[in-house]
Amino acid sequence: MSAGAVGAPVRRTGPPVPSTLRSLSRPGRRASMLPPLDVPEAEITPDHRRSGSVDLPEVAERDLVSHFTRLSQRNYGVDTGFYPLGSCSMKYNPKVAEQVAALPGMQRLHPWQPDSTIQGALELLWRLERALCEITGMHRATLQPPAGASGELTGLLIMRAYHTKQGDPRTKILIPDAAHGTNPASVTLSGYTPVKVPADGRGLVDLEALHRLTDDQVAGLMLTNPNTLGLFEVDIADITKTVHDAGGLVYYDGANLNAVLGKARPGDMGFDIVHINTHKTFATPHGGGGPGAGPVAVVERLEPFLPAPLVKQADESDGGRGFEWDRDRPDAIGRVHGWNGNFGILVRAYAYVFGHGRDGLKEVGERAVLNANYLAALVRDAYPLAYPDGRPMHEFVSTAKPLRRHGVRAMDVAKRLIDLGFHPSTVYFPLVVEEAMMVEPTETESKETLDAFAEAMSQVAREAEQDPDLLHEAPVTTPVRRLDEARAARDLRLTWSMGGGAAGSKAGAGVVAEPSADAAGEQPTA
Amino acid sequence: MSAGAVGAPVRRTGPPVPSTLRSLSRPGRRASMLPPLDVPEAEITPDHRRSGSVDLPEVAERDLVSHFTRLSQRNYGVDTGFYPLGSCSMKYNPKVAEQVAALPGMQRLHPWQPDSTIQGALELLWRLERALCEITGMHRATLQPPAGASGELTGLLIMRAYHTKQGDPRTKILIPDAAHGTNPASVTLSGYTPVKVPADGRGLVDLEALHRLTDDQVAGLMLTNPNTLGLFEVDIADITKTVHDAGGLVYYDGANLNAVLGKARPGDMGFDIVHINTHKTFATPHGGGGPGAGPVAVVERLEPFLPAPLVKQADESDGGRGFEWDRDRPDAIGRVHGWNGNFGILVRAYAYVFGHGRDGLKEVGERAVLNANYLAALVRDAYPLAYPDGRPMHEFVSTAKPLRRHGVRAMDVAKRLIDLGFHPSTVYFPLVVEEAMMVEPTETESKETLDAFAEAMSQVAREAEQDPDLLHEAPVTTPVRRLDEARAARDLRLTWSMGGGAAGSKAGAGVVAEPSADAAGEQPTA
Amino acid sequence: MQFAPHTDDDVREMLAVLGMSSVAELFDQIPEDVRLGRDLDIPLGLSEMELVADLRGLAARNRHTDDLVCFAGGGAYDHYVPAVVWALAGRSELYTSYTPYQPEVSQGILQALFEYQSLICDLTSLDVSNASLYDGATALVEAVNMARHATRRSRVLVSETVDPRYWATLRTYGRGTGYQPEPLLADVAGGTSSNPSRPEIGDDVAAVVIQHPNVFGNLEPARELFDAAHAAGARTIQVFDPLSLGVLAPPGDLGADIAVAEGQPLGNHLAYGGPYLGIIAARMQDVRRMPGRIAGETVDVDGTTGYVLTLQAREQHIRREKATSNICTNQTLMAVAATIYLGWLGPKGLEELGRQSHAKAAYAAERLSSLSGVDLAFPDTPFFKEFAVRTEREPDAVQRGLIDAGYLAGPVCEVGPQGRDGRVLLVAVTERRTREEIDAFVKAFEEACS
Amino acid sequence: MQFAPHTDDDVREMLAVLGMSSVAELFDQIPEDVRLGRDLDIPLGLSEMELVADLRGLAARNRHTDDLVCFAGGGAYDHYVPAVVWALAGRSELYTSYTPYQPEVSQGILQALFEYQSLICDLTSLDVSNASLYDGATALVEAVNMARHATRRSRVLVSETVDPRYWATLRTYGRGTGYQPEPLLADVAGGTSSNPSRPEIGDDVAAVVIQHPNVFGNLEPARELFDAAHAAGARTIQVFDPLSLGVLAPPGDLGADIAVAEGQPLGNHLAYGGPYLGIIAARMQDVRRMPGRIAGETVDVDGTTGYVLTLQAREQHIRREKATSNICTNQTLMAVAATIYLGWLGPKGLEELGRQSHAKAAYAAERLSSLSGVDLAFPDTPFFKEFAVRTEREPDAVQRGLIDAGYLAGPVCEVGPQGRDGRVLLVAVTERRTREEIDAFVKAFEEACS
Ligand SMILES: Cc1ncc(COP(=O)(O)O)c(C=O)c1O
Ligand SMILES: Cc1ncc(COP(=O)(O)O)c(C=O)c1O
Repeated sequence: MSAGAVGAPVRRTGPPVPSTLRSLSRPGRRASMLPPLDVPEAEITPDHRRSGSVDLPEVAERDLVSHFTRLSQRNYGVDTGFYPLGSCSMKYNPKVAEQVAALPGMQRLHPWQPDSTIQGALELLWRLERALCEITGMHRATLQPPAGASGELTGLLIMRAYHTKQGDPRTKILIPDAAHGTNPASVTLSGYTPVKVPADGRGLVDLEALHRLTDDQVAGLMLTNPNTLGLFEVDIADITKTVHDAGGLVYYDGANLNAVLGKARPGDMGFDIVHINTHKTFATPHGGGGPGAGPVAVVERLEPFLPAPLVKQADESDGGRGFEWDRDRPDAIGRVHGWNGNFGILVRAYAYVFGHGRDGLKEVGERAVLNANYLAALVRDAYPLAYPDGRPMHEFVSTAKPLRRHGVRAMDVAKRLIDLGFHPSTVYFPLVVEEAMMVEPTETESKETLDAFAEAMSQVAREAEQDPDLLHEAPVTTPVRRLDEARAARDLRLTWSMGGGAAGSKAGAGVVAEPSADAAGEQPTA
Repeated sequence: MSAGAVGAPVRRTGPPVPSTLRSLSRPGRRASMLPPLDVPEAEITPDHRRSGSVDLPEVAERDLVSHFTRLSQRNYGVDTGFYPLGSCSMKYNPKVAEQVAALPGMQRLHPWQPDSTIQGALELLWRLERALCEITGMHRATLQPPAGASGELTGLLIMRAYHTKQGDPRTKILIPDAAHGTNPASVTLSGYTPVKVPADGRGLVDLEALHRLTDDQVAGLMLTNPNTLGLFEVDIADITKTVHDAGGLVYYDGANLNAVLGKARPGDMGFDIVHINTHKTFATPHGGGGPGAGPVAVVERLEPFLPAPLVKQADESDGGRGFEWDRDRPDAIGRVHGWNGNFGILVRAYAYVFGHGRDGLKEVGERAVLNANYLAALVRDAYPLAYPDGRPMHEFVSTAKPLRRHGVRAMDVAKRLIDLGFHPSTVYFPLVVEEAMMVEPTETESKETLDAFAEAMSQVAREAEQDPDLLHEAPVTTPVRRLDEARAARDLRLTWSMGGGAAGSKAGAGVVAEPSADAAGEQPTA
Repeated sequence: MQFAPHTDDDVREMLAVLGMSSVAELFDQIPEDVRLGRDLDIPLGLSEMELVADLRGLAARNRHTDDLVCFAGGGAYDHYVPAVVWALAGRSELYTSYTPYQPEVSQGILQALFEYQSLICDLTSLDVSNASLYDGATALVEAVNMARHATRRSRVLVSETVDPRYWATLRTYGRGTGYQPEPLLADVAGGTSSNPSRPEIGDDVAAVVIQHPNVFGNLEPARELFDAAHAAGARTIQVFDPLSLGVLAPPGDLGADIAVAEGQPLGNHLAYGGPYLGIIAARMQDVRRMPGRIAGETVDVDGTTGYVLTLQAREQHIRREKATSNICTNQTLMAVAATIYLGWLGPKGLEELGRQSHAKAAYAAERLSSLSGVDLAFPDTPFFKEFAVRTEREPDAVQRGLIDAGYLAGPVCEVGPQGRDGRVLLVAVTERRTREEIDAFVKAFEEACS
Repeated sequence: MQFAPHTDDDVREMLAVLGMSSVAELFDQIPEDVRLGRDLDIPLGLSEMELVADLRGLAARNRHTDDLVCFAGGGAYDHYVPAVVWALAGRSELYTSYTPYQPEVSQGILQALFEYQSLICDLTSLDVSNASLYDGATALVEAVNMARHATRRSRVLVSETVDPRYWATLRTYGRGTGYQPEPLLADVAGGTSSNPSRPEIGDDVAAVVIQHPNVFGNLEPARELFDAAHAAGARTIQVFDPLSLGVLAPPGDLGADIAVAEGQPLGNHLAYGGPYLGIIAARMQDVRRMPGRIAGETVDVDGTTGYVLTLQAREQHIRREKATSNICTNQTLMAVAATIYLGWLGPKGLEELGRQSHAKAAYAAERLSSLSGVDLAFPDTPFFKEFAVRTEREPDAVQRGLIDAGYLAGPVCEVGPQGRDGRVLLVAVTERRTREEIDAFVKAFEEACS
């Protein structure tokens, strides 16, 4: 099978400048219609009343439909093809999960409904919590955090609450230098100071450095395992013990949980707090950038600090047999979300977890690791592994450094892959690897797809040598070619009122901004 | 707005030869999973048992999803853009109709459910029948026919039953020479002989010829009004009277009903039998070629012959207050469908009819006619109207004959329009017009879209003169270019076992067929 | 609701181009006496939210098969429809397109139809299929027309154990094309007599039609019947169940020249009887007599593989009164759904589904027949996933009792010409039914019988 | 269920390339002592049909807003979601994609986000927005962080009439960033005192936060409060209701520097509280302090207009511990839905929806307040679509009684600090409710109160 046969249908299409809702707008046109008002009109007091109407676009339903249908065709999703974005677990999103989440008995619950009217929903959350605890080896979990980063901050605030309760609030959080950007950002928001732990020659936590850095001001360590280089931290027991011995807690960033599903559990490794990205491990769709869900599970001693409320099974002694929200949690850190998290996403995660079951989940992990190792074996000649001695787990980090001598960068490889019909891997992440290409095939891809992608990668490496401009010019087949990111950040057009939506009726000059660090090139794409 | 801004996203995409399910197949792969069998195994007697397993493709769910997602992107639908296929009323298909048809209480009814369990469905059908009768000016209607052609045959069999009952079965059916192909085909299947009625210089039924052809062997006349040239048969009262006077019946082919919605009714014009294409007039989606629905409404004297069963309101005297199927119809022509028609489509038609109401439906007709007339005014210079003196109703027939002197055919214009981002109009229908281009914009298109299309038509006319090869070569932007239809009909590859699906594992030589009349070119596209 | 996007300005500007001052002028040509001088007598239009409320109200007055546990059959079956089928068939580029007359922008539908035809031929062991017909019954009508044309003979013999709906449909259309189906007698075992003599299959017989599994779910001596028919020079036509073919010998192997089926079980919702699809498959000898659209593979001017509608010279839009059929709009979208469904099922799924449906039906039959006042109507005849029971109590009353208990069974079916041999209740069991449901159904059945 | 497509042969061949003989070898590196030596204690996997049955069973044990007539509010509202919204937002190229890091193949999402930002700015009369935040409450947290950075001040004054969920969320996150929100006192009329003095808005105040309409649905003296805050050099933050803006003056006009909202009402399903979206909009002065993704327009190398993520130097993946926020995954799909919804609504629809919701709420309030034992909690304060009632009977009991009668109202809300001023029941009325429903609700309310 040729690489092209896996190819992506996002291609240059008709109009170079697509319409916007603004440019489609015509005064007096409309899509919505309400029933006639069947009660007396009521006045808004003049001081609160809006003067004049809102300047929203006026379009017909038919316009909306073709506009968004066309926009969708200018987008590449997992359903379109291979999407090996490292650190993101872009696996197939089961259609059945969409179907069950759309059941009126799931989709049309008001968040203020009394517990007695949502017994099915509470039982679902309760079962999901139990399963997540079993999968991670933890005691209890909150399903409130709406994403991984939110989970991180939740976990860090739990750490803070714990240490504060111990009368020893501490100041620092250790994080590997290869950590995802959300880790240090969350640390700052939790009021701690991040301290970088370097990797050693194996690409693993430098134990010596860890020992050195771990002191009584260390509130905890955040770690991904397998780590963000796709490598398993083999000294994990040692690592967690080191931190524990110093009175710290250890946080598991669950972005890479897919690799160890049913094989190893953060709890058994000594982690105290775990977040899970349902949109990675449990295949809830990424939605173009969200929503996700980031449940946080903890060991028993941290349970009191979990955000309130949690679902509990009502006391049999009270005669209760159902489920209810337990709001009475005096040590809880509070709310981390205005509601109870992304319920609709949790329904999808439930479908994934219980659909796969213990047998299916284990196979997920196995196949994910098999795929990554197989693909790594095929591409590592042209794109050496950043840590060639390590065995990758569910993803691997290669480097495009050898192509640099042809003037070719990792981003050029990525763009050329687009022309060959693939979504590229993550590039420039982790930051610690030069010209990083972080590839995560996931378990839902077939050997043929991996073979085709590897062939495309090899082809691009050959082209880099023979015709580097082919890569510099790429992509040429897409609706737009390489975009001027520096200009976007300089000449700000963030709305059509700022002169954006060139086809719009309000076109004008953009807002010129102060100089910015933005520029095309070395920005991580995960 | 430039023509391109309405442009179509169906473009050349990655792989020149798309995968087929067959080429994606790998032994042992599968998508489906059933629960374990929870009852004892049972043997199929050996003489009935299949030997060996069926040679179906073996693919994973993920393969299915990307395969069909990509196939869909190789297809142009109404949601993609303007689709002015004459005679087909390719209007916007409301999303709400899809939603209500998918309600479990509509979508999951078993056709053998007793009447008492489907009162809502029966009431819906009853209300729809009443509304269709009001719209057409008829007495009662059957909702059984699944499409227009099926409605035609139903109507003709009603004619036959009527005449037979009268003791005068008759032999002939009159149809205009510009009629749609299904008309004569249905006539043959009803056991009658079609007799062509020519059009006069106005593009209307030649009254003199009609009088001449109408004799006591004429069972009836079939007519579309507006006719297939998009013109209103102004002598309609005369026409129907002529046939009635000779003891014949008059059939209304409802393909063009959109033009007269709420303005004029076939019943008031003297028609006895009417079919309605819900997939045209009432915007039920065309589904890539189907399904549709073709309800048939009749005047009172023909009611006894309508297929059984019909919905009736249960006798109050019986204490019944609901609805039931009336199966006791001794003169009924019988069943024309194995079930009760395309119920799911009828639900959508109901949503359209009652959503629009009397006010909305009238506006539909008005806007459809306005759009067609406006567009005709813009393009008639370059593409003269076939009958320049007639005022088009909801569609018009132009001719590309003037371009013939540049060696350009109507089909070339159509293909070039594809490159400019539009679905072409119907071409080569009606057969009586040379180089026919039959354009039906429908009411759901905006003035801007019509302007853009007209501009594209003009551009193509200019190109025909200046660079005819641009038209001969077109389309060049699509996933495939002009296809060899003669070869398809000669070297038959109708399945992958016949050597089709070139990317398949079973590729081989096609089956060479006897010479055939098929060839690219002058085939009607409606 | 109104989807016409015209603003008042638009209307004015467009009329100006036409030199008109009102929309009414556009309709001037309609003679006064045929113009509707009043508003239509239907309610005013609704907003979307009102419309949805109306339809929810209607839907709420239907009981449906997520609510009633479904043991009903008679040609439509509660097989599982996987989520993937309509997630894909519901892609709007597919469902809002029309017949792929312009193949360059219709490769999606065309290739899907090519794959559908291929899968149907794989299933049936026959050579050619088409882009779908309306439903099973009208597919049989088309098959009979093909046979009558091919043989240039007139008579059509149809087994008594063919579904009465098919009989009724044949009778209707036969009146147009000039035949009336004649019965091939069923014997007491609930199948067609394997030694047909009355009426003999003479050399005026165009087609012999059997349904296998038949209307009662029973397996027919198809091979013997088809042999006898072939010996007389007739075309053989089988009405089949596509989901039986994982375990039952396919029509092609049994000797059918033409096979037709109700395609609903292939991923289509029950939807109160439609939209379903009529499946047809035949041997190469009859390819030019096939009704409807056929997709075929070819190449474009650059040699790239692509798909077109082919052999169009059979069809009404070209051949008009000489066409093989009058069909135009068909059930393409349902064929696309069937394609996805069969892709989902795969060969192993098909086999397993057949095995499970059969085993569950056998289990249900055994349990039901152990009830007092309940007997299998044809205890000695093998069946596939559906069987007939005779009850001491009126079968309609039993069916009603079951509904009250939350179960749907049926239809009630007559046995023998004009119901000479009484009435039976059909029970169908698909892979969806669990043992627990079957056991509960049996219990409800017992109560409904007493 | 299993979506990994590997056949046994695939696994064998792939292992062979790796020089391995079993999949287990891949996991050899995991030390024995942290390996899970047993199966997970969760049930075996299910087939899709079993899973659907399980979820249907769970769903059946929930009552939902197609069943209970919804007069509940408190931040989530039963506005009508037109069919077109999810038919389009549900296009799989959109919902199965991730953050548009590769803009050339992500123009769909990027342009949709650009349009979303534009619409939010049109709505709020502010300058910039972003690609969404998690929900309304966390959007407020981000707004407060922006204000604290911008002013380099610390204190945060929050009106007591801001939703307690927002208060709770601020408290949680404030513990991390080093502030605790302090109350701006509400007066007896159910609004923030328009003359805030205690605690004074001093020059250490970073932000003044009000909700308008407030937690009780009441309209606040926003202009006065914002003027006072600005006079003290603080940033002004408004929590707003996007569907109020067809009739109420927008945050930008009222003097808000930053406006945040729960975006659920814009075409998103109630879904028991999520996924919703956090809306944020601000003035150009704070553009570089904005959290999260921002789409911007630019051109490609050929000069073609296109969209990218811009100002990324604010974000965690570049700026890491110095980022304006830690947000990465957001609620993009909900923002796409909101875009489609606002496109559907248009300016006239927005206005009409506001007018209708208000009129219906006013009608319901009038009817309810005429009942004995029922009073408006704040009879003299204007409200938008939601209002608070005091009942002689315990409000929870009233709520329960209403549920038994088929109506959902609520939440029950405390008035004053620590509920000093008792508890009230909130009633929200959207454009969906008919007069008939309101009248029936009032009747049920009367019964529930007695
Ligand atoms: C390693 C790692 N940690 C944390 C995150 C943040 O998770 P989320 O995007 O769900 O907030 C990501 C997401 O890409 C990640 O890859
Ligand atoms: C004028 C006319 N008559 C009849 C038909 C046949 O209708 P259907 O395709 O629904 O069978 C058509 C369809 O294109 C038509 O245009």
